[in-house]
Amino acid sequence: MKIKSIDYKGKKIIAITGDIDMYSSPELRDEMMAHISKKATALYIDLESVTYIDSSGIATFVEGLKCMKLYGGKLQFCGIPNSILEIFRFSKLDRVFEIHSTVDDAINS
Amino acid sequence: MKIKSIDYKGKKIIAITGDIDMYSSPELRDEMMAHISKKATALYIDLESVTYIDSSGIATFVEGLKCMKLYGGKLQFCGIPNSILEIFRFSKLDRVFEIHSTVDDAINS
Amino acid sequence: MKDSITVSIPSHPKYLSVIRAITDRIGQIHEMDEKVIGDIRLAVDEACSNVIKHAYKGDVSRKIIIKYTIKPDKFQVVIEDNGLTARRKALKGRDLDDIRPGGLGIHFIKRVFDVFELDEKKKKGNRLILVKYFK
Amino acid sequence: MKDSITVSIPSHPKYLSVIRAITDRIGQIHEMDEKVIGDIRLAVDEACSNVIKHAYKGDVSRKIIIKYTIKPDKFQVVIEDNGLTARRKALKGRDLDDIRPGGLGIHFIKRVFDVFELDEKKKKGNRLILVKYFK
Ligand SMILES: Nc1ncnc2c1ncn2[C@@H]1O[C@H](COP(=O)(O)OP(=O)(O)O)[C@@H](O)[C@H]1O
Ligand SMILES: Nc1ncnc2c1ncn2[C@@H]1O[C@H](COP(=O)(O)OP(=O)(O)O)[C@@H](O)[C@H]1O
Repeated sequence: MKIKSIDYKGKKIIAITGDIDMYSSPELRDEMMAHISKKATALYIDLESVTYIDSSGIATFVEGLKCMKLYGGKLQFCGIPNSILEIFRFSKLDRVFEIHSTVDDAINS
Repeated sequence: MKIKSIDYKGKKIIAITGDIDMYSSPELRDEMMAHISKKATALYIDLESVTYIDSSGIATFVEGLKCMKLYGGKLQFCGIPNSILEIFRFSKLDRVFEIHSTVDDAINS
Repeated sequence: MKDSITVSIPSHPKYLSVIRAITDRIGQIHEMDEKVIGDIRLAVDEACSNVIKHAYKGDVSRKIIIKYTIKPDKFQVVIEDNGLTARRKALKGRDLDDIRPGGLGIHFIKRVFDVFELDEKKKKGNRLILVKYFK
Repeated sequence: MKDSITVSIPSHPKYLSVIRAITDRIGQIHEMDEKVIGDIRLAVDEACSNVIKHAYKGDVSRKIIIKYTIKPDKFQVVIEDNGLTARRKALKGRDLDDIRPGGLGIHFIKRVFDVFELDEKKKKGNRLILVKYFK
Protein backbone atom coordinates (compact mmCIF):
# COMPACT_ATOMS: atom_id res chain seq x y z
CA MET A 1 0.00 0.00 0.00
CA LYS A 2 1.06 3.55 -0.72
CA ILE A 3 -0.71 6.62 0.68
CA LYS A 4 -0.61 10.21 -0.48
CA SER A 5 -2.38 13.18 1.07
CA ILE A 6 -3.18 15.69 -1.64
CA ASP A 7 -4.62 19.21 -1.60
CA TYR A 8 -7.00 19.46 -4.53
CA LYS A 9 -9.21 22.50 -5.10
CA GLY A 10 -8.74 23.35 -1.43
CA LYS A 11 -9.91 19.89 -0.31
CA LYS A 12 -8.00 17.17 1.53
CA ILE A 13 -7.75 13.97 -0.45
CA ILE A 14 -6.16 10.75 0.76
CA ALA A 15 -5.24 8.70 -2.31
CA ILE A 16 -4.45 5.07 -1.62
CA THR A 17 -2.73 2.57 -3.92
CA GLY A 18 -2.39 -1.20 -3.50
CA ASP A 19 -3.57 -3.55 -0.77
CA ILE A 20 -5.16 -2.37 2.48
CA ASP A 21 -4.76 -5.19 4.99
CA MET A 22 -3.90 -5.81 8.62
CA TYR A 23 -0.28 -4.95 7.81
CA SER A 24 -0.90 -1.66 6.03
CA SER A 25 -4.06 -0.33 7.68
CA PRO A 26 -2.25 1.14 10.74
CA GLU A 27 -0.40 3.49 8.37
CA LEU A 28 -3.71 4.44 6.74
CA ARG A 29 -5.20 5.06 10.18
CA ASP A 30 -2.30 7.35 11.15
CA GLU A 31 -2.68 9.38 7.96
CA MET A 32 -6.45 9.68 8.34
CA MET A 33 -6.29 10.51 12.03
CA ALA A 34 -3.71 13.25 11.40
CA HIS A 35 -6.37 15.05 9.33
CA ILE A 36 -9.16 14.26 11.76
CA SER A 37 -7.24 15.51 14.78
CA LYS A 38 -7.01 18.86 12.93
CA LYS A 39 -10.81 18.71 12.60
CA ALA A 40 -10.82 18.54 8.82
CA THR A 41 -14.37 19.44 7.81
CA ALA A 42 -14.29 17.09 4.84
CA LEU A 43 -11.94 14.28 3.95
CA TYR A 44 -12.00 12.55 0.57
CA ILE A 45 -10.76 8.96 0.35
CA ASP A 46 -9.77 8.04 -3.20
CA LEU A 47 -9.87 4.25 -3.56
CA GLU A 48 -9.45 4.11 -7.33
CA SER A 49 -6.06 2.35 -7.19
CA VAL A 50 -6.85 0.10 -4.27
CA THR A 51 -6.49 -3.55 -5.22
CA TYR A 52 -7.65 -5.14 -1.98
CA ILE A 53 -9.29 -4.29 1.32
CA ASP A 54 -9.93 -6.50 4.33
CA SER A 55 -11.90 -6.01 7.54
CA SER A 56 -9.07 -4.07 9.19
CA GLY A 57 -9.20 -1.51 6.38
CA ILE A 58 -12.96 -1.25 6.71
CA ALA A 59 -12.68 -0.92 10.49
CA THR A 60 -10.28 1.98 9.93
CA PHE A 61 -12.81 3.81 7.78
CA VAL A 62 -15.68 3.10 10.19
CA GLU A 63 -13.56 4.55 12.97
CA GLY A 64 -12.80 7.64 10.86
CA LEU A 65 -16.47 8.10 10.09
CA LYS A 66 -17.42 7.90 13.77
CA CYS A 67 -14.69 10.35 14.80
CA MET A 68 -15.65 12.88 12.12
CA LYS A 69 -19.33 12.68 12.99
CA LEU A 70 -18.50 13.86 16.53
CA TYR A 71 -17.60 17.31 15.22
CA GLY A 72 -19.79 17.34 12.11
CA GLY A 73 -17.01 16.48 9.64
CA LYS A 74 -17.70 14.48 6.51
CA LEU A 75 -15.85 11.40 5.28
CA GLN A 76 -16.37 10.85 1.56
CA PHE A 77 -15.33 8.00 -0.71
CA CYS A 78 -14.64 8.08 -4.43
CA GLY A 79 -13.34 5.91 -7.25
CA ILE A 80 -14.34 2.71 -5.47
CA PRO A 81 -13.60 -0.34 -7.66
CA ASN A 82 -16.58 -2.68 -8.06
CA SER A 83 -15.03 -5.51 -6.07
CA ILE A 84 -14.61 -3.19 -3.10
CA LEU A 85 -18.04 -1.63 -3.50
CA GLU A 86 -19.44 -5.14 -3.28
CA ILE A 87 -17.67 -5.65 0.06
CA PHE A 88 -19.01 -2.31 1.34
CA ARG A 89 -22.52 -3.40 0.32
CA PHE A 90 -22.18 -6.79 1.99
CA SER A 91 -21.05 -5.02 5.17
CA LYS A 92 -24.00 -2.60 4.88
CA LEU A 93 -21.55 0.28 4.82
CA ASP A 94 -22.83 1.68 1.54
CA ARG A 95 -25.66 3.03 3.69
CA VAL A 96 -23.46 5.00 6.05
CA PHE A 97 -20.52 5.93 3.82
CA GLU A 98 -20.93 8.79 1.37
CA ILE A 99 -19.90 7.30 -1.95
CA HIS A 100 -19.23 9.20 -5.19
CA SER A 101 -17.83 8.01 -8.48
CA THR A 102 -15.08 10.63 -8.86
CA VAL A 103 -13.24 13.09 -6.64
CA ASP A 104 -14.92 15.97 -8.50
CA ASP A 105 -18.37 14.48 -7.96
CA ALA A 106 -17.59 14.15 -4.28
CA ILE A 107 -16.37 17.73 -3.99
CA ASN A 108 -19.37 19.11 -5.87
CA SER A 109 -21.88 17.09 -3.89
CA MET B 1 0.09 -18.15 -20.96
CA LYS B 2 -2.12 -17.44 -23.93
CA ILE B 3 -1.05 -17.97 -27.54
CA LYS B 4 -2.49 -16.54 -30.72
CA SER B 5 -1.35 -17.22 -34.28
CA ILE B 6 -2.07 -14.18 -36.41
CA ASP B 7 -1.78 -13.46 -40.12
CA TYR B 8 -0.42 -9.95 -40.46
CA LYS B 9 0.56 -8.46 -43.82
CA GLY B 10 0.83 -12.00 -45.13
CA LYS B 11 3.20 -13.04 -42.35
CA LYS B 12 2.74 -15.61 -39.59
CA ILE B 13 2.95 -14.11 -36.15
CA ILE B 14 2.76 -16.01 -32.88
CA ALA B 15 1.73 -13.56 -30.17
CA ILE B 16 2.25 -14.79 -26.63
CA THR B 17 0.82 -13.37 -23.42
CA GLY B 18 1.72 -14.22 -19.82
CA ASP B 19 4.22 -16.67 -18.36
CA ILE B 20 6.16 -19.19 -20.45
CA ASP B 21 7.29 -21.95 -18.12
CA MET B 22 7.63 -25.71 -17.93
CA TYR B 23 3.84 -25.95 -17.68
CA SER B 24 2.96 -23.77 -20.66
CA SER B 25 5.90 -24.28 -23.01
CA PRO B 26 4.60 -27.57 -24.49
CA GLU B 27 1.60 -25.65 -25.84
CA LEU B 28 3.92 -23.03 -27.30
CA ARG B 29 6.00 -25.79 -28.86
CA ASP B 30 2.91 -27.36 -30.47
CA GLU B 31 1.83 -24.04 -31.94
CA MET B 32 5.29 -23.24 -33.27
CA MET B 33 5.86 -26.72 -34.68
CA ALA B 34 2.52 -26.62 -36.50
CA HIS B 35 3.88 -23.72 -38.55
CA ILE B 36 7.32 -25.25 -38.93
CA SER B 37 5.96 -28.58 -40.15
CA LYS B 38 4.30 -26.57 -42.93
CA LYS B 39 7.74 -25.14 -43.72
CA ALA B 40 6.81 -21.55 -42.90
CA THR B 41 9.55 -19.45 -44.49
CA ALA B 42 9.39 -16.87 -41.74
CA LEU B 43 7.84 -16.99 -38.29
CA TYR B 44 7.54 -13.94 -36.07
CA ILE B 45 7.41 -14.43 -32.31
CA ASP B 46 5.86 -11.44 -30.55
CA LEU B 47 6.98 -11.41 -26.93
CA GLU B 48 5.66 -7.97 -26.02
CA SER B 49 3.11 -9.28 -23.50
CA VAL B 50 5.25 -12.04 -22.06
CA THR B 51 5.76 -11.59 -18.34
CA TYR B 52 8.13 -14.47 -17.68
CA ILE B 53 10.24 -17.02 -19.50
CA ASP B 54 12.26 -19.90 -18.08
CA SER B 55 14.76 -22.32 -19.62
CA SER B 56 12.01 -24.54 -21.03
CA GLY B 57 10.64 -21.61 -23.02
CA ILE B 58 14.10 -20.78 -24.28
CA ALA B 59 14.72 -24.42 -25.18
CA THR B 60 11.51 -24.32 -27.23
CA PHE B 61 12.75 -21.35 -29.24
CA VAL B 62 16.21 -22.87 -29.74
CA GLU B 63 14.54 -26.00 -31.06
CA GLY B 64 12.38 -23.93 -33.42
CA LEU B 65 15.43 -22.05 -34.66
CA LYS B 66 17.31 -25.30 -35.35
CA CYS B 67 14.35 -26.84 -37.17
CA MET B 68 13.78 -23.79 -39.36
CA LYS B 69 17.46 -23.54 -40.26
CA LEU B 70 17.24 -27.02 -41.79
CA TYR B 71 15.05 -25.72 -44.60
CA GLY B 72 16.25 -22.11 -44.66
CA GLY B 73 13.31 -20.67 -42.69
CA LYS B 74 13.72 -17.69 -40.41
CA LEU B 75 12.63 -17.37 -36.79
CA GLN B 76 12.31 -13.73 -35.75
CA PHE B 77 11.61 -12.14 -32.40
CA CYS B 78 10.00 -8.82 -31.64
CA GLY B 79 8.72 -6.73 -28.75
CA ILE B 80 11.06 -8.41 -26.28
CA PRO B 81 10.73 -6.86 -22.80
CA ASN B 82 14.05 -5.80 -21.27
CA SER B 83 13.96 -8.41 -18.52
CA ILE B 84 13.66 -11.16 -21.15
CA LEU B 85 16.26 -9.61 -23.44
CA GLU B 86 18.64 -9.72 -20.51
CA ILE B 87 18.02 -13.47 -20.15
CA PHE B 88 18.59 -13.98 -23.88
CA ARG B 89 21.88 -12.07 -23.58
CA PHE B 90 23.01 -14.05 -20.56
CA SER B 91 22.26 -17.25 -22.51
CA LYS B 92 24.19 -15.87 -25.52
CA LEU B 93 21.07 -16.28 -27.62
CA ASP B 94 20.97 -12.65 -28.71
CA ARG B 95 23.75 -13.73 -31.09
CA VAL B 96 21.73 -16.43 -32.80
CA PHE B 97 18.18 -15.11 -32.53
CA GLU B 98 17.06 -12.39 -34.94
CA ILE B 99 15.71 -9.69 -32.69
CA HIS B 100 13.68 -6.63 -33.75
CA SER B 101 11.90 -4.02 -31.69
CA THR B 102 8.51 -4.24 -33.40
CA VAL B 103 6.64 -6.66 -35.65
CA ASP B 104 6.85 -4.13 -38.50
CA ASP B 105 10.60 -3.74 -38.06
CA ALA B 106 10.93 -7.51 -38.19
CA ILE B 107 8.82 -7.81 -41.34
CA ASN B 108 10.68 -5.00 -43.10
CA SER B 109 14.10 -6.33 -42.14
CA MET C 1 -7.59 -36.66 -7.84
CA LYS C 2 -6.50 -34.71 -4.78
CA ASP C 3 -3.84 -32.02 -4.69
CA SER C 4 -2.65 -30.43 -1.53
CA ILE C 5 -0.39 -27.51 -0.75
CA THR C 6 0.84 -26.71 2.72
CA VAL C 7 2.38 -23.43 3.81
CA SER C 8 3.98 -22.60 7.13
CA ILE C 9 4.45 -18.90 7.69
CA PRO C 10 5.35 -16.51 10.56
CA SER C 11 2.39 -14.86 12.29
CA HIS C 12 3.48 -11.44 11.08
CA PRO C 13 0.88 -9.40 9.18
CA LYS C 14 3.45 -8.62 6.48
CA TYR C 15 3.19 -12.22 5.33
CA LEU C 16 -0.57 -12.04 4.75
CA SER C 17 0.17 -10.87 1.21
CA VAL C 18 2.03 -14.14 0.61
CA ILE C 19 -1.07 -16.06 1.69
CA ARG C 20 -3.22 -13.98 -0.63
CA ALA C 21 -0.87 -14.57 -3.55
CA ILE C 22 -0.92 -18.32 -2.95
CA THR C 23 -4.70 -18.42 -2.61
CA ASP C 24 -5.06 -16.43 -5.82
CA ARG C 25 -2.75 -18.65 -7.83
CA ILE C 26 -4.38 -21.84 -6.60
CA GLY C 27 -7.79 -20.47 -7.54
CA GLN C 28 -6.56 -19.52 -11.00
CA ILE C 29 -4.84 -22.85 -11.59
CA HIS C 30 -8.08 -24.60 -10.76
CA GLU C 31 -10.02 -22.20 -12.96
CA MET C 32 -12.31 -20.96 -10.27
CA ASP C 33 -14.50 -17.97 -10.99
CA GLU C 34 -12.69 -14.62 -10.45
CA LYS C 35 -15.33 -13.42 -7.99
CA VAL C 36 -15.06 -16.65 -5.99
CA ILE C 37 -11.27 -16.38 -5.96
CA GLY C 38 -11.57 -12.85 -4.58
CA ASP C 39 -13.96 -13.97 -1.86
CA ILE C 40 -11.75 -16.93 -0.89
CA ARG C 41 -8.64 -14.73 -0.84
CA LEU C 42 -10.38 -12.36 1.58
CA ALA C 43 -11.74 -15.20 3.73
CA VAL C 44 -8.37 -16.95 4.15
CA ASP C 45 -6.70 -13.61 4.87
CA GLU C 46 -9.32 -12.87 7.57
CA ALA C 47 -8.88 -16.29 9.14
CA CYS C 48 -5.11 -15.76 9.35
CA SER C 49 -5.54 -12.20 10.67
CA ASN C 50 -7.76 -13.63 13.40
CA VAL C 51 -5.06 -16.11 14.37
CA ILE C 52 -2.57 -13.25 14.73
CA LYS C 53 -4.99 -11.04 16.66
CA HIS C 54 -6.84 -13.53 18.84
CA ALA C 55 -4.93 -16.81 19.10
CA TYR C 56 -1.47 -15.20 19.23
CA LYS C 57 -2.58 -11.89 20.80
CA GLY C 58 -0.45 -9.96 18.34
CA ASP C 59 2.73 -12.01 18.79
CA VAL C 60 4.26 -11.83 15.29
CA SER C 61 6.90 -14.51 15.77
CA ARG C 62 4.69 -17.61 15.95
CA LYS C 63 3.71 -19.99 13.14
CA ILE C 64 0.55 -20.33 11.10
CA ILE C 65 0.09 -23.44 8.97
CA ILE C 66 -2.31 -23.30 6.06
CA LYS C 67 -3.22 -26.41 4.11
CA TYR C 68 -5.12 -26.15 0.84
CA THR C 69 -6.73 -29.29 -0.56
CA ILE C 70 -8.37 -29.30 -3.96
CA LYS C 71 -10.70 -32.12 -4.93
CA PRO C 72 -13.07 -32.25 -7.89
CA ASP C 73 -16.08 -31.47 -5.67
CA LYS C 74 -14.61 -29.24 -2.98
CA PHE C 75 -11.91 -26.83 -1.94
CA GLN C 76 -10.72 -27.11 1.64
CA VAL C 77 -8.49 -24.77 3.61
CA VAL C 78 -7.29 -25.77 7.07
CA ILE C 79 -5.63 -23.13 9.24
CA GLU C 80 -3.66 -24.21 12.28
CA ASP C 81 -1.99 -22.36 15.11
CA ASN C 82 -0.69 -23.29 18.53
CA GLY C 83 -1.91 -20.22 20.34
CA LEU C 84 -4.81 -19.71 22.75
CA THR C 85 -7.64 -22.11 22.09
CA ALA C 86 -10.74 -20.25 20.93
CA ARG C 87 -14.04 -20.59 22.72
CA ARG C 88 -16.40 -21.71 19.99
CA LYS C 89 -19.11 -19.39 21.24
CA ALA C 90 -16.87 -16.36 20.89
CA LEU C 91 -16.40 -17.08 17.19
CA LYS C 92 -19.17 -14.83 16.05
CA GLY C 93 -19.27 -11.72 13.88
CA ARG C 94 -21.19 -8.68 15.02
CA ASP C 95 -24.70 -7.78 13.89
CA LEU C 96 -24.13 -6.20 10.46
CA ASP C 97 -26.60 -3.45 11.26
CA ASP C 98 -24.67 -2.40 14.34
CA ILE C 99 -22.09 -0.32 12.47
CA ARG C 100 -18.82 -0.18 14.42
CA PRO C 101 -15.18 -1.04 13.80
CA GLY C 102 -14.41 -4.79 13.83
CA GLY C 103 -16.55 -7.90 13.81
CA LEU C 104 -16.62 -8.44 10.04
CA GLY C 105 -13.94 -11.10 9.56
CA ILE C 106 -16.10 -14.11 10.33
CA HIS C 107 -18.87 -12.77 8.11
CA PHE C 108 -16.37 -12.56 5.24
CA ILE C 109 -15.27 -16.13 5.88
CA LYS C 110 -18.76 -17.59 6.17
CA ARG C 111 -20.16 -15.90 3.10
CA VAL C 112 -17.92 -17.93 0.80
CA PHE C 113 -17.15 -21.12 2.73
CA ASP C 114 -19.92 -23.67 3.28
CA VAL C 115 -18.18 -25.21 6.27
CA PHE C 116 -16.61 -23.17 9.09
CA GLU C 117 -15.59 -25.49 11.86
CA LEU C 118 -13.06 -25.68 14.69
CA ASP C 119 -11.60 -29.17 14.94
CA GLU C 120 -12.32 -30.33 18.50
CA LYS C 121 -9.66 -33.02 18.27
CA LYS C 122 -6.95 -30.38 18.28
CA LYS C 123 -5.66 -30.09 21.85
CA LYS C 124 -3.32 -27.10 21.91
CA GLY C 125 -4.14 -24.14 19.67
CA ASN C 126 -6.72 -24.21 16.91
CA ARG C 127 -7.45 -26.00 13.67
CA LEU C 128 -10.04 -24.14 11.63
CA ILE C 129 -11.55 -26.14 8.80
CA LEU C 130 -13.06 -24.25 5.88
CA VAL C 131 -14.74 -26.05 2.99
CA LYS C 132 -16.30 -24.73 -0.16
CA TYR C 133 -18.26 -27.16 -2.30
CA PHE C 134 -18.30 -26.73 -6.05
CA LYS C 135 -21.86 -26.87 -7.24
CA MET D 1 15.96 -11.90 13.31
CA LYS D 2 15.16 -14.92 11.20
CA ASP D 3 11.95 -15.57 9.32
CA SER D 4 11.20 -18.77 7.54
CA ILE D 5 8.45 -19.91 5.24
CA THR D 6 7.97 -23.51 4.19
CA VAL D 7 5.85 -24.68 1.28
CA SER D 8 5.00 -28.23 0.32
CA ILE D 9 3.61 -28.56 -3.18
CA PRO D 10 2.81 -31.32 -5.71
CA SER D 11 5.50 -31.94 -8.35
CA HIS D 12 3.16 -30.77 -11.10
CA PRO D 13 4.45 -28.00 -13.39
CA LYS D 14 1.16 -26.14 -12.99
CA TYR D 15 2.17 -25.30 -9.43
CA LEU D 16 5.42 -23.62 -10.47
CA SER D 17 3.48 -20.37 -10.76
CA VAL D 18 2.59 -20.66 -7.06
CA ILE D 19 6.29 -20.95 -6.23
CA ARG D 20 7.04 -17.91 -8.37
CA ALA D 21 4.29 -15.88 -6.69
CA ILE D 22 5.63 -16.80 -3.24
CA THR D 23 9.21 -16.00 -4.18
CA ASP D 24 8.12 -12.66 -5.61
CA ARG D 25 6.14 -11.65 -2.56
CA ILE D 26 8.92 -12.63 -0.16
CA GLY D 27 11.39 -10.59 -2.18
CA GLN D 28 9.09 -7.59 -2.16
CA ILE D 29 8.34 -7.85 1.55
CA HIS D 30 12.07 -7.84 2.24
CA GLU D 31 12.56 -4.95 -0.15
CA MET D 32 14.99 -6.71 -2.41
CA ASP D 33 15.92 -5.09 -5.69
CA GLU D 34 13.41 -5.82 -8.49
CA LYS D 35 16.11 -7.26 -10.75
CA VAL D 36 17.35 -9.53 -7.96
CA ILE D 37 13.78 -10.67 -7.23
CA GLY D 38 13.35 -11.57 -10.91
CA ASP D 39 16.60 -13.53 -10.94
CA ILE D 40 15.70 -15.40 -7.73
CA ARG D 41 12.20 -16.16 -9.03
CA LEU D 42 13.71 -17.73 -12.15
CA ALA D 43 16.36 -19.62 -10.18
CA VAL D 44 13.90 -21.19 -7.72
CA ASP D 45 11.55 -22.07 -10.59
CA GLU D 46 14.43 -23.77 -12.44
CA ALA D 47 15.46 -25.72 -9.36
CA CYS D 48 11.89 -26.99 -8.92
CA SER D 49 11.57 -27.78 -12.63
CA ASN D 50 14.74 -29.85 -12.34
CA VAL D 51 13.25 -31.81 -9.45
CA ILE D 52 10.20 -32.63 -11.58
CA LYS D 53 12.28 -33.54 -14.67
CA HIS D 54 15.26 -35.28 -13.15
CA ALA D 55 14.56 -36.41 -9.57
CA TYR D 56 10.94 -37.42 -10.24
CA LYS D 57 11.37 -38.26 -13.95
CA GLY D 58 8.20 -36.38 -14.79
CA ASP D 59 6.01 -37.93 -12.10
CA VAL D 60 3.65 -35.05 -11.26
CA SER D 61 2.14 -36.54 -8.11
CA ARG D 62 5.12 -36.35 -5.78
CA LYS D 63 6.03 -33.61 -3.27
CA ILE D 64 8.50 -30.76 -3.41
CA ILE D 65 9.31 -28.90 -0.20
CA ILE D 66 10.71 -25.41 -0.44
CA LYS D 67 11.96 -23.57 2.62
CA TYR D 68 12.79 -19.88 2.45
CA THR D 69 14.84 -18.37 5.27
CA ILE D 70 15.48 -14.66 5.43
CA LYS D 71 18.20 -13.29 7.69
CA PRO D 72 19.67 -9.79 7.70
CA ASP D 73 22.76 -10.93 5.81
CA LYS D 74 21.45 -13.70 3.60
CA PHE D 75 18.52 -15.28 1.82
CA GLN D 76 18.44 -19.07 1.77
CA VAL D 77 16.19 -21.38 -0.22
CA VAL D 78 16.29 -25.13 0.44
CA ILE D 79 14.54 -27.42 -2.02
CA GLU D 80 13.83 -31.00 -1.03
CA ASP D 81 12.48 -34.01 -2.85
CA ASN D 82 12.45 -37.74 -2.21
CA GLY D 83 13.12 -38.81 -5.77
CA LEU D 84 16.25 -40.17 -7.42
CA THR D 85 19.40 -38.95 -5.76
CA ALA D 86 21.39 -36.76 -8.13
CA ARG D 87 24.99 -37.49 -8.96
CA ARG D 88 26.78 -34.29 -8.03
CA LYS D 89 28.92 -34.47 -11.16
CA ALA D 90 25.85 -34.52 -13.41
CA LEU D 91 24.68 -31.21 -11.96
CA LYS D 92 26.27 -29.08 -14.60
CA GLY D 93 24.87 -26.69 -17.20
CA ARG D 94 26.02 -26.92 -20.79
CA ASP D 95 28.70 -24.71 -22.34
CA LEU D 96 26.82 -21.48 -23.10
CA ASP D 97 28.49 -21.24 -26.51
CA ASP D 98 27.18 -24.64 -27.54
CA ILE D 99 23.71 -23.43 -28.54
CA ARG D 100 21.16 -26.24 -28.16
CA PRO D 101 17.92 -26.83 -26.28
CA GLY D 102 18.33 -27.43 -22.53
CA GLY D 103 21.21 -27.09 -20.12
CA LEU D 104 20.46 -23.52 -18.97
CA GLY D 105 18.68 -24.11 -15.65
CA ILE D 106 21.76 -24.49 -13.49
CA HIS D 107 23.32 -21.43 -15.11
CA PHE D 108 20.23 -19.43 -14.14
CA ILE D 109 20.45 -20.70 -10.57
CA LYS D 110 24.15 -20.07 -10.14
CA ARG D 111 24.15 -16.59 -11.58
CA VAL D 112 22.11 -15.25 -8.65
CA PHE D 113 22.84 -17.62 -5.77
CA ASP D 114 26.29 -17.56 -4.16
CA VAL D 115 25.93 -21.08 -2.78
CA PHE D 116 24.59 -24.02 -4.81
CA GLU D 117 25.08 -27.19 -2.82
CA LEU D 118 23.53 -30.63 -2.48
CA ASP D 119 23.31 -31.63 1.17
CA GLU D 120 25.22 -34.90 1.46
CA LYS D 121 23.53 -35.75 4.75
CA LYS D 122 20.25 -36.32 2.93
CA LYS D 123 19.89 -40.07 2.37
CA LYS D 124 16.88 -40.54 0.12
CA GLY D 125 16.17 -37.88 -2.49
CA ASN D 126 17.85 -34.49 -2.62
CA ARG D 127 18.21 -31.36 -0.54
CA LEU D 128 19.49 -28.48 -2.63
CA ILE D 129 20.77 -25.52 -0.61
CA LEU D 130 20.83 -22.13 -2.30
CA VAL D 131 22.15 -19.05 -0.52
CA LYS D 132 22.40 -15.47 -1.61
CA TYR D 133 24.37 -13.07 0.56
CA PHE D 134 23.32 -9.46 0.78
CA LYS D 135 26.34 -7.31 0.21
N1 LIG E 1 -8.67 -17.47 15.66
C1 LIG E 1 -9.44 -17.03 16.69
N2 LIG E 1 -9.15 -17.37 17.95
C2 LIG E 1 -9.91 -16.93 18.96
N3 LIG E 1 -10.97 -16.14 18.83
C3 LIG E 1 -11.32 -15.76 17.59
C4 LIG E 1 -10.58 -16.19 16.46
N4 LIG E 1 -11.17 -15.66 15.36
C5 LIG E 1 -12.21 -14.94 15.80
N5 LIG E 1 -12.31 -14.99 17.14
C6 LIG E 1 -13.38 -14.34 17.95
O1 LIG E 1 -14.48 -14.02 17.09
C7 LIG E 1 -14.76 -12.62 17.13
C8 LIG E 1 -15.26 -12.13 15.78
O2 LIG E 1 -14.22 -12.25 14.82
P1 LIG E 1 -14.23 -11.34 13.52
O3 LIG E 1 -15.57 -11.43 12.89
O4 LIG E 1 -13.08 -11.75 12.67
O5 LIG E 1 -14.05 -9.84 14.02
P2 LIG E 1 -12.86 -9.14 14.83
O6 LIG E 1 -11.65 -10.01 14.72
O7 LIG E 1 -12.73 -7.84 14.12
O8 LIG E 1 -13.36 -8.99 16.23
C9 LIG E 1 -13.47 -11.99 17.59
O9 LIG E 1 -13.67 -10.74 18.22
C10 LIG E 1 -12.91 -13.04 18.56
O10 LIG E 1 -13.51 -12.92 19.83
N1 LIG F 1 17.29 -32.10 -9.31
C1 LIG F 1 18.14 -32.81 -10.10
N2 LIG F 1 18.30 -34.14 -9.94
C2 LIG F 1 19.12 -34.83 -10.73
N3 LIG F 1 19.83 -34.30 -11.73
C3 LIG F 1 19.73 -32.99 -11.97
C4 LIG F 1 18.88 -32.18 -11.17
N4 LIG F 1 18.98 -30.92 -11.65
C5 LIG F 1 19.84 -30.94 -12.67
N5 LIG F 1 20.30 -32.19 -12.88
C6 LIG F 1 21.29 -32.57 -13.92
O1 LIG F 1 21.97 -31.39 -14.35
C7 LIG F 1 21.83 -31.22 -15.76
C8 LIG F 1 21.78 -29.75 -16.12
O2 LIG F 1 20.61 -29.16 -15.58
P1 LIG F 1 20.02 -27.84 -16.20
O3 LIG F 1 21.13 -26.84 -16.35
O4 LIG F 1 18.88 -27.41 -15.37
O5 LIG F 1 19.54 -28.22 -17.66
P2 LIG F 1 18.44 -29.26 -18.15
O6 LIG F 1 17.57 -29.61 -17.00
O7 LIG F 1 17.75 -28.51 -19.25
O8 LIG F 1 19.22 -30.43 -18.69
C9 LIG F 1 20.58 -31.99 -16.11
O9 LIG F 1 20.57 -32.39 -17.46
C10 LIG F 1 20.62 -33.16 -15.14
O10 LIG F 1 21.46 -34.18 -15.63
